[in-house]
Amino acid sequence: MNALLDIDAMSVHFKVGGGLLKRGQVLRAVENVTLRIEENETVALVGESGSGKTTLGRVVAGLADPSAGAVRYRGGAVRPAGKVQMIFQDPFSALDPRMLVADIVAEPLRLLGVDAQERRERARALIEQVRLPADAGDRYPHEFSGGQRQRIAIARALVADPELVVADEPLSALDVSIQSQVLNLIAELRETRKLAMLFISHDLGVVHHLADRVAVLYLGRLVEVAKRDDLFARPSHPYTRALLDAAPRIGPRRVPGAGLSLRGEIPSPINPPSGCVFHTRCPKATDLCRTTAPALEPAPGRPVQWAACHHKE
Amino acid sequence: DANKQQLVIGQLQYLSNSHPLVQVNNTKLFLMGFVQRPITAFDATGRSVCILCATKPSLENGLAKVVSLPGGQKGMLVTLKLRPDAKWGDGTPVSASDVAFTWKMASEGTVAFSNYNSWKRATQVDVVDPKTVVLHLPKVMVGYDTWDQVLPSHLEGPVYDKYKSTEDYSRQSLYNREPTNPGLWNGAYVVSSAQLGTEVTLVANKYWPQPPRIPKVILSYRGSATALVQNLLSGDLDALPVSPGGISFAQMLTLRKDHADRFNFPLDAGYNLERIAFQLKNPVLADVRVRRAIAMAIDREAIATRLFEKVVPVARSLVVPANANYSDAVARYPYDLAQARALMAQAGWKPGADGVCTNAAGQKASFEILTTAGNQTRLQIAQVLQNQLKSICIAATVRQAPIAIFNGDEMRKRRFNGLSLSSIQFPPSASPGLMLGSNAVPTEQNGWTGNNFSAYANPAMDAAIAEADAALDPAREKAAWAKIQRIAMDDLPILPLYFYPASWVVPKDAKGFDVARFDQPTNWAEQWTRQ
Amino acid sequence: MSTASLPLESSPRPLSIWALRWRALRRHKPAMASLVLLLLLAAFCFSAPLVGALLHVDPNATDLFERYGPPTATHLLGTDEVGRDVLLRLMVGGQVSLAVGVLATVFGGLLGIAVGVLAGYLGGRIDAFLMRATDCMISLPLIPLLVVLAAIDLGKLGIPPDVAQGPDVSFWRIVIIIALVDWTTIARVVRAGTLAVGRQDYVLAARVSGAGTPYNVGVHVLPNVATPIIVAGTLTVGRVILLESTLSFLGVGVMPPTPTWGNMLNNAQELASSAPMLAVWPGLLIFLTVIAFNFLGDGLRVAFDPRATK
Amino acid sequence: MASFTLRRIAQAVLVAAIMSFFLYVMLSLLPGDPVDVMLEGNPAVTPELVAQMRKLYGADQPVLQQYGHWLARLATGDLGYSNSQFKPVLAVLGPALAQTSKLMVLTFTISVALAIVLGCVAALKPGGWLDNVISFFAFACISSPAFWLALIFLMVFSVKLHWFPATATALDPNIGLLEQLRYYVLPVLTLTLFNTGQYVRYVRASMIETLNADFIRTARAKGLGWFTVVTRHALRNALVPVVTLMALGFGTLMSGALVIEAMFGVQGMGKAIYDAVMMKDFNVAMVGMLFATIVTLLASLAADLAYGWLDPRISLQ
Amino acid sequence: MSQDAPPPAARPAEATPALEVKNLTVSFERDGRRAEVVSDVSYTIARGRTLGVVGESGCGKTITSLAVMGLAPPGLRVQGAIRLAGQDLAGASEKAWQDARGDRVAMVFQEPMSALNPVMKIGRQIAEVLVRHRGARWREANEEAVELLASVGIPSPRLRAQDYPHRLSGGMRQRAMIAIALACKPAVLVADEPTTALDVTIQAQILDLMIELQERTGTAIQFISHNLAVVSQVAHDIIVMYAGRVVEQADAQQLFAQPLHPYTRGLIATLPDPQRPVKRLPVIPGRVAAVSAGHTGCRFAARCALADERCHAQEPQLEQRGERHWVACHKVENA
Ligand SMILES: Nc1ncnc2c1ncn2[C@@H]1O[C@H](COP(=O)(O)OP(=O)(O)OP(=O)(O)O)[C@@H](O)[C@H]1O
Ligand SMILES: Nc1ncnc2c1ncn2[C@@H]1O[C@H](COP(=O)(O)OP(=O)(O)OP(=O)(O)O)[C@@H](O)[C@H]1O
Ligand SMILES: [Mg+2]
Ligand SMILES: [Mg+2]
Repeated sequence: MNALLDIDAMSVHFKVGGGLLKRGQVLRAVENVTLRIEENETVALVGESGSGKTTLGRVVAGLADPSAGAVRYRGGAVRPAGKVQMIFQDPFSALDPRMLVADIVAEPLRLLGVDAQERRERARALIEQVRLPADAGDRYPHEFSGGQRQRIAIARALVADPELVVADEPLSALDVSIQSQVLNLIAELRETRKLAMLFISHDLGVVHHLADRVAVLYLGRLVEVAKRDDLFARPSHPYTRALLDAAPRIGPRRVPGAGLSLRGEIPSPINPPSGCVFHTRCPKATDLCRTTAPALEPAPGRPVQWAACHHKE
Repeated sequence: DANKQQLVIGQLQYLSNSHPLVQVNNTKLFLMGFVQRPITAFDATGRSVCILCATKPSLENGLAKVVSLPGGQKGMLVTLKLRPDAKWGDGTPVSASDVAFTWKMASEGTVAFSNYNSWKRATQVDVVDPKTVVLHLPKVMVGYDTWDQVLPSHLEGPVYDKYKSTEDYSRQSLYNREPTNPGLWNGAYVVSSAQLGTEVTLVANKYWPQPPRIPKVILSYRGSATALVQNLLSGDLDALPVSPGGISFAQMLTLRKDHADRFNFPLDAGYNLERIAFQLKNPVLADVRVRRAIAMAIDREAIATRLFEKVVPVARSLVVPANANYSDAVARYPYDLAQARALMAQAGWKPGADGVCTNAAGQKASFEILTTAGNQTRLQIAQVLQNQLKSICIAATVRQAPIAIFNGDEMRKRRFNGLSLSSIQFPPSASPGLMLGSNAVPTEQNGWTGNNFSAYANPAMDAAIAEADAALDPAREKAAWAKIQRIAMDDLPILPLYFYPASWVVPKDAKGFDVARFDQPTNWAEQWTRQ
Repeated sequence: MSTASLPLESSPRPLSIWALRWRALRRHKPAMASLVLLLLLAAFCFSAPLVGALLHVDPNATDLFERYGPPTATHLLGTDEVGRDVLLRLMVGGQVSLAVGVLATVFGGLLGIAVGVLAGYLGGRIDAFLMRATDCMISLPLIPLLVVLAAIDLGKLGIPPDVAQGPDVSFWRIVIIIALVDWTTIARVVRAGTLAVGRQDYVLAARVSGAGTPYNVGVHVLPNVATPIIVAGTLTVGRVILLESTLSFLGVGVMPPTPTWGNMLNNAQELASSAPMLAVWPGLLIFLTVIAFNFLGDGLRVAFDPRATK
Repeated sequence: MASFTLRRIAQAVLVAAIMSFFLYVMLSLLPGDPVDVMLEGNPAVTPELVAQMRKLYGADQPVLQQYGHWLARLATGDLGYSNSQFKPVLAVLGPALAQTSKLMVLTFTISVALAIVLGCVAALKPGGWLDNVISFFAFACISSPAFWLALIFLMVFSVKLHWFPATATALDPNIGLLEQLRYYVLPVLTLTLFNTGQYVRYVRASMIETLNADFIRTARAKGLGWFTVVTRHALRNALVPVVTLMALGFGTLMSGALVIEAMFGVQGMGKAIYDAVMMKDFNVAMVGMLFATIVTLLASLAADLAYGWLDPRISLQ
Repeated sequence: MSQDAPPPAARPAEATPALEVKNLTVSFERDGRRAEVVSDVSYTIARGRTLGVVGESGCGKTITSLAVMGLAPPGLRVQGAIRLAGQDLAGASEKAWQDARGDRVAMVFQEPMSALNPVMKIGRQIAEVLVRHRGARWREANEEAVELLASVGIPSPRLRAQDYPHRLSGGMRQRAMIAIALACKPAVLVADEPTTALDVTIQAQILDLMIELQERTGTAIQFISHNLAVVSQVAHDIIVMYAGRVVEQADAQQLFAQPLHPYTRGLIATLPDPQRPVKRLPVIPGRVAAVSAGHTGCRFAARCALADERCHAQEPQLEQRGERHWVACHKVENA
């Protein structure tokens, strides 16, 4: 099968702290990431705050340019207009407060040069499809609740029949009781429309529910990529394992010290640790980890589960 | 009472430096009257009298003689005898060498300074004795008996000899470096402290023969006329001169109405002529009939009576009636709209649909009235003129130009396109040629110098001026002046409006101000008293 | 269970954001009072021709026989130093003052918007350069700068003399120099707004869908920074009216006989003790206008920004 | 910190250099040339004299060349001479600066202190009657033409009540300090009102914002009283955005007090610059305006340093 | 509401609980209409116990905890009793509140960055509490602050004490916040979503820290979160709030084993769980009810699949349904 999207040894670096008369430092937000998304496949991106998830998503959506490496869409460098869309975390800032909902939803069509009549019809169809009231198009975003706004954002993302949607934590700003409504909607639309999706989240429950494959980022590096079930059942990288362990789950009261928990916090991407960037927090770290960066390779005996660790499980 | 021992006088304009001969303006002249006396000055009747001299030179007393010069021309020899008791503030007598020194500076011309009554008129100065000089004049001139200030050769001489360019000299001059050096001053007062722009304190010159009755005078400078009035009312100032250099007439009149109990308001007509200059380049105004029509459309009488509450006489001629050379055998232009309209019609101007006259060539009778920015009185008059000219279908607009543009570009370079309002200091000694002579037209060639801003040129006028300038006989002089005034009022290159009165606001207890002067009143400041 | 379509709770008629703001503004008493006051003042000023016709007075007609006249049936507020009707001149002067305030604000605002949008949206070097330039502008001494600008010889700039000396030059000169000097506030406000809006997800979403800079600036950024622009603009109008009066005081404002409240006040201050009302009226009108603009601006800020505290 | 200061000073010098050119060109666009002004009202001007003076003042050269000369002289520390006062520019502006400084320091200190107090009081209960009164006062202050206020004060306090002198300069320089202060009351009052109005707005807005911040709630959760909360926790935070604005205000006082100086007879910087512009006293105008610019730049530098001190998040490296 | 409703207690056995909140109602008036943000909430927390409070955004969790601190925003009216170790502070003077705050009852906020004064050194922010309540000198207090920093697991505490908050990472800041709160060893600690802003790995660390500290000091903790899973990890007892009301209250185990209120059940069911994958998640339809005035009936009725006329007409009261289980629902029997 032809890959829809190919991320090839891609890095994103930011210059920070520079000024007119001052040299800045380099912040390595994403470092040498290789990842492909097949058609109709949902890849989830997980990792702690600051691990580069959003940055990666922005590059895929075309909002930022990679500093090195390449992102290819169906083998080409140029993304066809409208074929990639994005859904954002905050439903409040995702909609222009001064535009009617119908215009918001139709915006991608307008940018594609679709005429007004068709725009209106397709927008209405989508508004219906995301289960908003029929008259929602004639209203302003401020009249809607967070969950409804997120539906409007989803409608906008889908109106131009995209092939790939980048969703950056689309649920985390919503109330628990609303989350599942929206989550179901996304899952349903993904199936009916044959969408591929890059789904960014820190909620492993949601990721499990939605993803076909999961990619784990740590400090801008891919540390593990695997099929969902493989990853949840048998994480290969110690970081993945720690994430799974730390994810809150309904259960008995914690007993401090039990289970694997990570020491300290994620280091600064400006001065990443030497060797394996995870070694500062890794319970398994050895001298090798401190000096040599591990490559992303299949875990022993698991050809489709790749991890970047000297001590993979 | 300490208050009686001093007088605080408010001043409006900004005093930039204290050199008597550099950048002279009204404020400077006012100060100089106290501290730097001229050789001669004009008294209340407009006659030249001795201030620093012992005897005024005249043909009768033999101190002035007409002589034949080598080229066959007539020249003059004028003997100046300085007062024996005139001394600089450091005790050095004012001497013949001071005259010689000042003359040298003026005639060498390496140092540029303004000097109204230029020593340049003399071609040679002979020092006869420490108090006597003989001045050689290259031609016969009426003003041979009026001479200006001198500088102290014992102090300024060495400085001048060392720095002979204006820039260097002005910087090095003791007047600018050490203005409180008493030796620089020879008036009734000397400068005891000088904070330019804020305050100048004057104290009695120990060596002045007649000690001033008010031992201390303070000149206090303000940036706004309103502030002057408020300061006067609050008691921070004692006295104010009325414009220029002080408050406006309107303010004085108000004060006179409201505070007659606190102040006296001595006043009389002076020699400062306020006039309209016509731009003769403008085809509309080139026609004398239009100028006459304008003269008759302007109610000068009303301006004088209403704006100045009759304090100010309408100027019928170039000089005040008190002037010996005044003549009233001149054309009068009473306020007469019918005749003014008739004149306009004669000149080919017909009212158009919009009320503005047009002529056969399709020109519109419209131009600007230019005044100096910041002069309220002038602005009021300009607005009245604008309004009154409407009735003879002239559309005038008022424009105010900042003083720098007004004097430079607008007047000297004659850029103004219609009427301009300005005043000219016209002391009895001044030649009418300064204003009306064809050689006084500012041009590119003469570096835009001269005060004939209308570019008026009339051979008859030039001849009359030459005659007046050389007429030593008072009768002949008067006749020549009469001719000048007649021609001027016929041709109307300028329209005299009124003479600024010399006026004051002084405290009730102040005496000695109430003399009409043709010269700086401060030349007689030692006679002022407070009782 | 499946996701059900939800009924909306709010009113059937959709209210645009502007309708909501207008509602919020109406609740802000000082701002509303100011708005009404300003409308009244504008009506007052622009009814000059009407009042002139009714009372048969010409605001420019001088009458030396009626100087400092007391209020009469024709001259409701009396006459000034050359016998002109004070009421009518206040009206006409107000037109000019308001026009100076509004026009200078509009021109300065356009300049500021251009600079602010460019800096905020393009960022990087252009931003750094434009903001440096703004800083430079701010560091110049305002009043002396205006004095110099007001005195500049247009002829030296190559402007033909008949244009440079036209009757309205002093008016336009003041408008333009104030606009040239007073654009920095709006530039900063717009830049900040543009930066904030430019980071909003809806702008990003449009970019993902293929929108370019002109589209985003026109469709998203400008409408969304309209609020701070309006607020800053309102405050600027007041400030400009004050500046004009200060320049008039210094003798470099709009030149009489074109009346403005500023130069009327300046004229009248000499007569403050004899005809105090001549100074009181224009001073009061300036004060009222400026304070109303200030209150209105403040009210707009509060009404337009739900976060802003009262 | 030291390197930051140096870098900022270098930046300020650069800006000042650019501004100096800008100012030079503008001043050279003023009408007439200095010679015209000098010869004002002198009917006896001769052509030679005019040519001589024009040459002397370099008025016959192109602007760029004049600017070059001016810069070259400046580089040798020569600020030039005043061509109206015939003193070194420093001797003209020095006393003016002394005058202005007194006004400035008094005004600035009083208005900052007053603004902080009033701003804090108003911010404690936004919308309360005290806030309304203070806000109205602040708006009234910034909405009055300064010379109108000055005029009213003069008429009331000097002319009617005779409480304070109508001028800022005592005739007798040897009066006591207290007496001298009386002379400053009216000008300082006028200036202060205007400034305070501005500053109160800034302080109040910033304070309200700060008092809504989460850490204020933390401070209250510690059991601190309002006074401690405001002075120890809120004030320093609230001042952060205000210092820059105040610094700009300080710069404005340098030259913007012109109107007040004219009304109260203070020969300060503003007045000196104004007079110089009007007299075409090029060097004085140039140096005066440049100096005012530099003061503003320095004030904003000081604000930045204060900023760094007030807010440790801003790193001054 | 009704004064004679059964006072639910987390640990009825103990004589004087560390915190007792009784019939707490917080309301405001706008345009002449009264609206209740928190209605008739009662609970107690005993020494050494943790009460979890869950509920969706806007249900009144924060307002409740602020009321307990005496810090309810101006404009809100607080009624009911708030007893700290028996002393009722509800109507007490501001002075009394100030003396209690930071000393006997302390609070940890959600955003550790904004909750710390950005311009004050960490050490001083801690010491300040000691100076205020223990009358300590600054010097001693600073020393003690260093010890407190060490006790919340901040490495090199002496150096950190001299740092400003921005130099600390999110987790460290929250630890510092906890150090401030615990400086005077308060009897009650109110933690309002203390881990919501943190990563899961850091969240685990902070939860562990809180549990450890509680075991050491015996502080009663009111732990607020919108995340049921997090609450389940720390709380002994849990109350579930909906639109300003307590709808269910139970011992933690009990609640998850046997949720009674349809809302609680919904909440638990909607959480995707890797252990129990489903194709479509169950949902609670509709959206969270806004606090509104003049409300009749059960606030959840509009979203409840079981609601009938009675639910819309009459507001259910908390009733005991198990040993330590209370619920406010007319339909419990049917559930
Ligand atoms: N425009 C930018 N300039 C400089 N640094 C940036 C920029 N955008 C992101 N970063 C930095 O890059 C790193 C990765 O950021 P990113 O937002 O991609 O992380 P994330 O995984 O999405 O985190 P979160 O879960 O908090 O959203 C962070 O350290 C962030 O500070
Ligand atoms: N000052 C106030 N005046 C009026 N209503 C208020 C005020 N503060 C909060 N509210 C309202 O009270 C309700 C409860 O707010 P609260 O902050 O306690 O919710 P929460 O449960 O903490 O929500 P979150 O999970 O979002 O923090 C909300 O509907 C809110 O709008
Ligand atoms: Mg992110
Ligand atoms: Mg909350």
